[in-house]
Amino acid sequence: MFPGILALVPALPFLAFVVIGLVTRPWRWLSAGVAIAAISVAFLLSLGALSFLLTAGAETPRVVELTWLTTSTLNAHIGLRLDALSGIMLVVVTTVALMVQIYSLGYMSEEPSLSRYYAYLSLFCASMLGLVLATNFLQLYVCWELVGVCSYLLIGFWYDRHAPAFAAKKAFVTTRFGDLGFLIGLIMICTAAGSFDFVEIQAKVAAGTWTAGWLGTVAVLLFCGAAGKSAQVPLHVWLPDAMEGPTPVSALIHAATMVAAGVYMVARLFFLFSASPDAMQVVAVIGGVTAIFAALIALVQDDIKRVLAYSTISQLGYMMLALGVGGMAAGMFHLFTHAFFKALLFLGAGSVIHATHTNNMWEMGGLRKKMPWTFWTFVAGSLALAGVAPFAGFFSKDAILHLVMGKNLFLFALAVLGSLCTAFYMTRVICVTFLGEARAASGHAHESPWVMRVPLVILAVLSVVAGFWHAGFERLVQGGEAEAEGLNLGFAAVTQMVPLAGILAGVMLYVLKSPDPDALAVRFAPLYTLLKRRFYVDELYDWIIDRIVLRCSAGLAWFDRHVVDGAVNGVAWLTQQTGTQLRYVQTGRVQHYALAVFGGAAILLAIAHVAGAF
Amino acid sequence: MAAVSFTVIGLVLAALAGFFGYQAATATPFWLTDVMVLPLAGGLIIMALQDKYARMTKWIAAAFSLPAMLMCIGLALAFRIDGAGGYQFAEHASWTPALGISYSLAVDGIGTAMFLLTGVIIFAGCLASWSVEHRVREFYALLLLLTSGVFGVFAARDLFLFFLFYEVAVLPMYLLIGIWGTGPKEYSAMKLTLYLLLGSAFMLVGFLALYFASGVTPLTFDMDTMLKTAYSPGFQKLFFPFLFLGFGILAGFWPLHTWSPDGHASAPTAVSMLHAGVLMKLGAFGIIRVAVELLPIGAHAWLPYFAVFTIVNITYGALVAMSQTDLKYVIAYSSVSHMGIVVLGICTLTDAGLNGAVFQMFSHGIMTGLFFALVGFTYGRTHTRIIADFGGLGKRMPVLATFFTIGGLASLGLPGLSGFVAEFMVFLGAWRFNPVLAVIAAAGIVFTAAYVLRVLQRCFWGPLNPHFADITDANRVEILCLTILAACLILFGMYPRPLVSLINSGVVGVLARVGGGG
Amino acid sequence: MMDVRSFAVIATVVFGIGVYGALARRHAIAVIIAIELMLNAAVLNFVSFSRLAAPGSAVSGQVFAVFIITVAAAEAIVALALVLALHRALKTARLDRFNMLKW
Amino acid sequence: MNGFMQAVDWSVFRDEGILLAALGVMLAVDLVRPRGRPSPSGWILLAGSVLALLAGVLRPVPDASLWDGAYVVDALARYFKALFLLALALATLASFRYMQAKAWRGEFNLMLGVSTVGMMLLVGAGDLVSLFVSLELVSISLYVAASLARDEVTSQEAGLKYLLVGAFSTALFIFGMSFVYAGCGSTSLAAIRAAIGTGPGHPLAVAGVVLMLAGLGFKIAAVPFHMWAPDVYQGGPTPMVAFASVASKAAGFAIMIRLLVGTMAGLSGVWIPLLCVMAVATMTVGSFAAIPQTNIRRLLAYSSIAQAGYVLIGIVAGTPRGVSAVLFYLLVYLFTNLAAFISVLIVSRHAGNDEIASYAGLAQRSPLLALAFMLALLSLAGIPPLGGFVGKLYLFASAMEVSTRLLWLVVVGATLSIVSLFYYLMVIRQMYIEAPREPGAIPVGPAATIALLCCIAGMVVTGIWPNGVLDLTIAVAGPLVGH
Repeated sequence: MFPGILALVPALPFLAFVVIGLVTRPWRWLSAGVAIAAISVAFLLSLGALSFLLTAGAETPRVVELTWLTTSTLNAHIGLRLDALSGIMLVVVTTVALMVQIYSLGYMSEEPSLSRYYAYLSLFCASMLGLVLATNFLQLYVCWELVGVCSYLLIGFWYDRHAPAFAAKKAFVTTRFGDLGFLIGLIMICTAAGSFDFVEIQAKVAAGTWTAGWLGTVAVLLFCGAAGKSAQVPLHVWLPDAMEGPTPVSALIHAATMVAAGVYMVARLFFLFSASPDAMQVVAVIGGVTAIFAALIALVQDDIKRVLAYSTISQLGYMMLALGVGGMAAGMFHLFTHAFFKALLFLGAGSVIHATHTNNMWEMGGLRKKMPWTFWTFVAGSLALAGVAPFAGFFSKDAILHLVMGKNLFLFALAVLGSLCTAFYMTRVICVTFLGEARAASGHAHESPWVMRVPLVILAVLSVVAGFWHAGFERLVQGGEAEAEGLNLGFAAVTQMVPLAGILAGVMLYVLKSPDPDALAVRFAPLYTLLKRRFYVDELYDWIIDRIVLRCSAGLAWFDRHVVDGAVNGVAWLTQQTGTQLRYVQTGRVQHYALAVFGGAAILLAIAHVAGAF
Repeated sequence: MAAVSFTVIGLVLAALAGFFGYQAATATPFWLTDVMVLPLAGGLIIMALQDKYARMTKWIAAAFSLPAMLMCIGLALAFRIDGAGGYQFAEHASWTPALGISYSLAVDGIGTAMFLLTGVIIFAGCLASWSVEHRVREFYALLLLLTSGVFGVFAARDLFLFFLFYEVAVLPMYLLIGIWGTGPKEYSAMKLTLYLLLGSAFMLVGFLALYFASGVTPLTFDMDTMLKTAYSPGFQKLFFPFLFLGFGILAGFWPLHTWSPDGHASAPTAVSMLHAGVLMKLGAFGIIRVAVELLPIGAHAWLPYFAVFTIVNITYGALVAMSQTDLKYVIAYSSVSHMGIVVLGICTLTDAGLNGAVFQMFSHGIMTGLFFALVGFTYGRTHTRIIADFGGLGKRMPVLATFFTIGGLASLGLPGLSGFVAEFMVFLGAWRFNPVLAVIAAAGIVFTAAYVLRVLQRCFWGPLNPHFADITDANRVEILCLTILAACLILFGMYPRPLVSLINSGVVGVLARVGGGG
Repeated sequence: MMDVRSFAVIATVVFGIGVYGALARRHAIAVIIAIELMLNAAVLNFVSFSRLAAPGSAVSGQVFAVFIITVAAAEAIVALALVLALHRALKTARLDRFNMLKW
Repeated sequence: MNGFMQAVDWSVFRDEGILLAALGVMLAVDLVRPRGRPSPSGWILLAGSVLALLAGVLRPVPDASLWDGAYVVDALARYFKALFLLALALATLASFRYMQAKAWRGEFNLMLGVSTVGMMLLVGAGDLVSLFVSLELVSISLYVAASLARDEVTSQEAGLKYLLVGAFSTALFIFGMSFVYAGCGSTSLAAIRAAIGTGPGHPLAVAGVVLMLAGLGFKIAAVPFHMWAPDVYQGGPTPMVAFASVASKAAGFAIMIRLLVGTMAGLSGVWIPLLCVMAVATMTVGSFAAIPQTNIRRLLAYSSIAQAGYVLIGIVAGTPRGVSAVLFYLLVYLFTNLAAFISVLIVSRHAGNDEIASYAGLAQRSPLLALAFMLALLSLAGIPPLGGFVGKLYLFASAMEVSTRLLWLVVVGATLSIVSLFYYLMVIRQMYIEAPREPGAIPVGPAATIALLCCIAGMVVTGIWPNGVLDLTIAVAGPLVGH
């Protein structure tokens, strides 16, 4: 039965997309129903697949394929590959997608284009699930781009406003820039291997067909794509702006699933990355830098979704870091837990935004009383994110820190610092948003409807308990023979101090106001501005685009019109001028004509004479 | 006059009926001639129509182009891919033996794909011209005449015939742009015509050289005979540029491309569609069919150098498109960029590259047809093509915006739409050929993404420009036109296998002749 | 042989004078006369070269000369008629005035 | 020379005789015609030319040679005679309405007829003497025809210019002939060919040939002997221009073939390079100088200059294929240029001037006229599927066949044909793109319609189904060359 039946998992949402687009578009609730029904079935199938894996074992991937295109030398397939990684991802994606789609019933209830919304969401799910199930590089890339375009469409869902329109474009172009590396890497390896297939290429890598240096180049190029998709420094700039999309979309795409595709890709191609220590080093460093870099920026953001966005970047950095130091299972486990609690946090934030109609935390405050469900689930998510035991994040992050400490102390330091920041900024969010006195926008806030609360609760529960599957997860991913690394209690006790310190600092600053955060901002003004302006990366890119790309473009446009086309018009002008001048040779005086005849004859004679004819 | 026109119409119809009847009676279908004759017959009937029946013109045009499209689809389905493919549906008749000219038609996989493209574009083009009101009869008659020429080029197996159809396909453009165009139409029409015919003049010189150097007696323009001829290396190296550049002009080869932005921008909708969608492909088709296939040594000697120019095409076209202010210019430059991918694919002389090039010919034809149709429809409502004047049109024209998005995404090579398949194969081929070029070419697609999305954002997204508060969305005819085109993009993007197999059956033949790398 | 060559030289000189006159004189009649001079140079040549010709062909040069004279007369008549007609219309016979058709 | 008094088989002059008889009838009828009655001279001329044409085509005069070869009838002569008669018939047919109101139509038709007779004799000339005399018969009658429009001074100016330049060139021509006579010792073409043989030839003869090129260049309006052409085309009566532009040019090429290819092939080392130079100069000047023209007749004059340059390519090739290409092209050119001039004839008469701007919106005012003119222009530009394309292709092919050294000539020709396309398109633009300046249809008239349809048919048939004409020209050209 497996994995053939899994074709339904991506196919059902895709069908939902088609049906909504062509049939149910005018009836928005029907469209929502179609989408949710499709993803529910996909969810159940995914659960089935996972349990199948748990019982039947996941050592060898199960693959079915179909020819997609074929020429004399090319042979590309689309197919389904069921193994531990894809099985887990299926569950993560379908779970979060289902939660988000249910949640959206409430959150988007006043949206007239609900059909379009659910159509896009369904298309996204289809592409994401296709990505997860990919059997080969080409399919991976195809779905990779498709999720990108869904992200583009959903960020720009409210396309009649400037900011989402701009953010959507930025997201697409930035990730596309990374994808360029992906594409080149993919062409390199597939041309060399003569195949797109993971299994075949893995065999060739294992057989030592290529040198580590060459593989490293390929891996780094492929990682460019992953870095773009997973918003790693320096391609992270699009993710905060992507928050212009509807919040459930942020939860699904920009927190739990699509942005994790980069991590998934590195994990999927771990056979390739791990063959090149240099590439692994690159992944680890980029991951570590991203983790601390984004966490620092998150410290000072005012927009609740942007805090979460930077937090997502930072957590994705942790995942990359884990992969980079060889902890594939740890990275994937963090992906797994992060998906739940980050989706939860976004949905919680959405609930808040839904109630207050603002994104700015400083206009909220005191929402704890008015929105208790939201508050408590949000706190659960925050604790999970901060890595406080025994929430899910604790297990996954602890595993990462443990691994990194064994490999690279500098990166470990970064990771610990990042962890501290994480706890601090989440505390800050909770204090400013939910505690204290109510500010402007909190006035008539009220708890969200049950369709929104139920997903919050479910995700909160998952955020609490998901960590306990730690050992089972590792066994599944590493394969049966690999020994699962147990929890090192001593180490955990020490690292547990870090988030607690962060929370404490947050409470001191934002509840007790000692020291006063505003005063600190003034005191460390340069640093504060640097963080506030997000290290000026966006400005740098704007400058590059404005000054270099657009000027180049304008210059070339000028060149094309005036030099290339100018040459063409010049030839035309010259032709006309020649004609005009030539015309005046014809003076109208008959003796000039006779002179021409005589002259012509004389020239002919001269030529013949010079040529020696007589 | 009424009697005359009815007589002419009757004669054309009778001839047509007789022709088809003859085929039915003798069970010898002339598929290619049939497809080619249909638009021509439609054009003749339209020309013979009296003024007072002018409103029937569109229906007649549709009535003749729809069967042409369906026959093209039938042709593609009936084409036997199994085995080496080769040339099929061959027709041969002696024509002017004194000059070695024969009426010789046949298509291989590449030609069939181009027939399919032409069939789709002409029908969509007829629908897209539904709003033409000025001198309707002449418009459709010329359009259909041109289409017959295009079909002829894609099927010709005789260089004389090839050239004849080529000119028939190019020349009506002058009037089509000059009469029904916009902006500096006379200038653009003149530039386009002279530039393209200059190309054809060089082609002609090359054709004559091929003719005499083949060394067979009696001399012949027959391409199959020339295929069997081994031209001397010196000869091939001398004449390959003539043919390549002659065709290259039509294919928008940098720096000989500047007719294209002006021409496409000035042309009426259907003409832009046909021109960018199909006629530019004639150039690329000619490069494959004549230049590369007949002069393989010349191709190997010259193409590495020409490949560098195609890289300029791709990146430069995209960059220039980025700072255009007129929507049609953006699309015209994007055509320049995309045709660069086609020619690059050909230059690689690899299996993947050539397949990609032909696939891109098809894909870009459909895509650019879609684009020009959209621009035409939008222009018909807004009466401006300046990007800065638009804004938020998606609010009032969601259907057009959706199709524009599909076209745009296909243009930037989004997987799932046909553009990706083509570009991907070309890049694969280019990598085998020269990795540096492949990387630069691939970088071009980032720019493409940038300008396509910029246009989408500026025109259809953002707050609605109040100036356009009460414009209407696409009507049924327009939706039909757009749907046909978009369906092709999606269909062959999602499942390219049938088309790729079709094309590959032709590419195998080309590579067997050229001896390119695998 | 010597005399033939000198006749040829004389003919060429006459021809040259005719060319000069045809190109340099402004009056139409003078130009017509100059052209007659050129034709006569050819006549002179034909007559003198007939001595060089093959025995059977000697007469053809002389016949040619007669024909040239005849044709030249016809040409001159037409030319004079045209000059007259133009003179009536434009009140001049200067060739450089006859330039309504140009460019 | 003893043949002069021999019994002469006058039947070899049958076709010329028919035309001459028609001219005689015309004169007689005009003499006895009561005042005020319209002159039937056009009809008579038409009848004469058509009769002669039919006789020549249906019952060709067999090969013959009179007076020691001073007059011959061979395939080449028959081909050109038919061509001249066809041109005369079409030009006469088309100009009925144009001529209706002209007082001088009797003399005019006579002159055209006489000139045609001259051309018919010219292509049969096998001796320098007969060649010269018939050539002058052609020329002088055309001088007169050019100046006959007594109501227009420009016509007389054109006639005088034509005459003076023509006489000047003739002087060079016969001066050259005298040297050839000196060098070869005979005026008979056969004897001259024998004298030249294959060797380098007598220096006097060589110089004579070069001078003769000037005379020939004048006849075909090759640069730099072309300068009379624009003025005469603009000033002369349109029917004369129409006729002369095709027939007189064809006559020039006929004697070129006869003299250069047929007689002086041994000196081809001398005249081929010179003709190459002339061909390039002619194509170039013709193509470029036409661009700024605003007068349609002047434009067509330059266009026909350029066309002469293309035809020269075939002569330069000097092969059977080259000659047959010339013959083919001249026939195509006949249909093409006549179609153009017939359109000009009708439009000019209606508009009262020859400005290109008067053609604005012609497509709406007279679709047939516009179509014929457009096809003619496209055929001139060498666009398939019209005869002009096949002709040009054939000319280029003949040059490339000779050697790749002529490749450059073909490239120049092909490129310049794009330049000429530019101004042809400018005219097409007026007719098809511009809106009409004044309303109302332009009537064509039945006779001119027939002539136009003949021309269109000629262009299209030679473009699509050139087999018959090609075979004919190959058969005609074959025996001329190579022995």
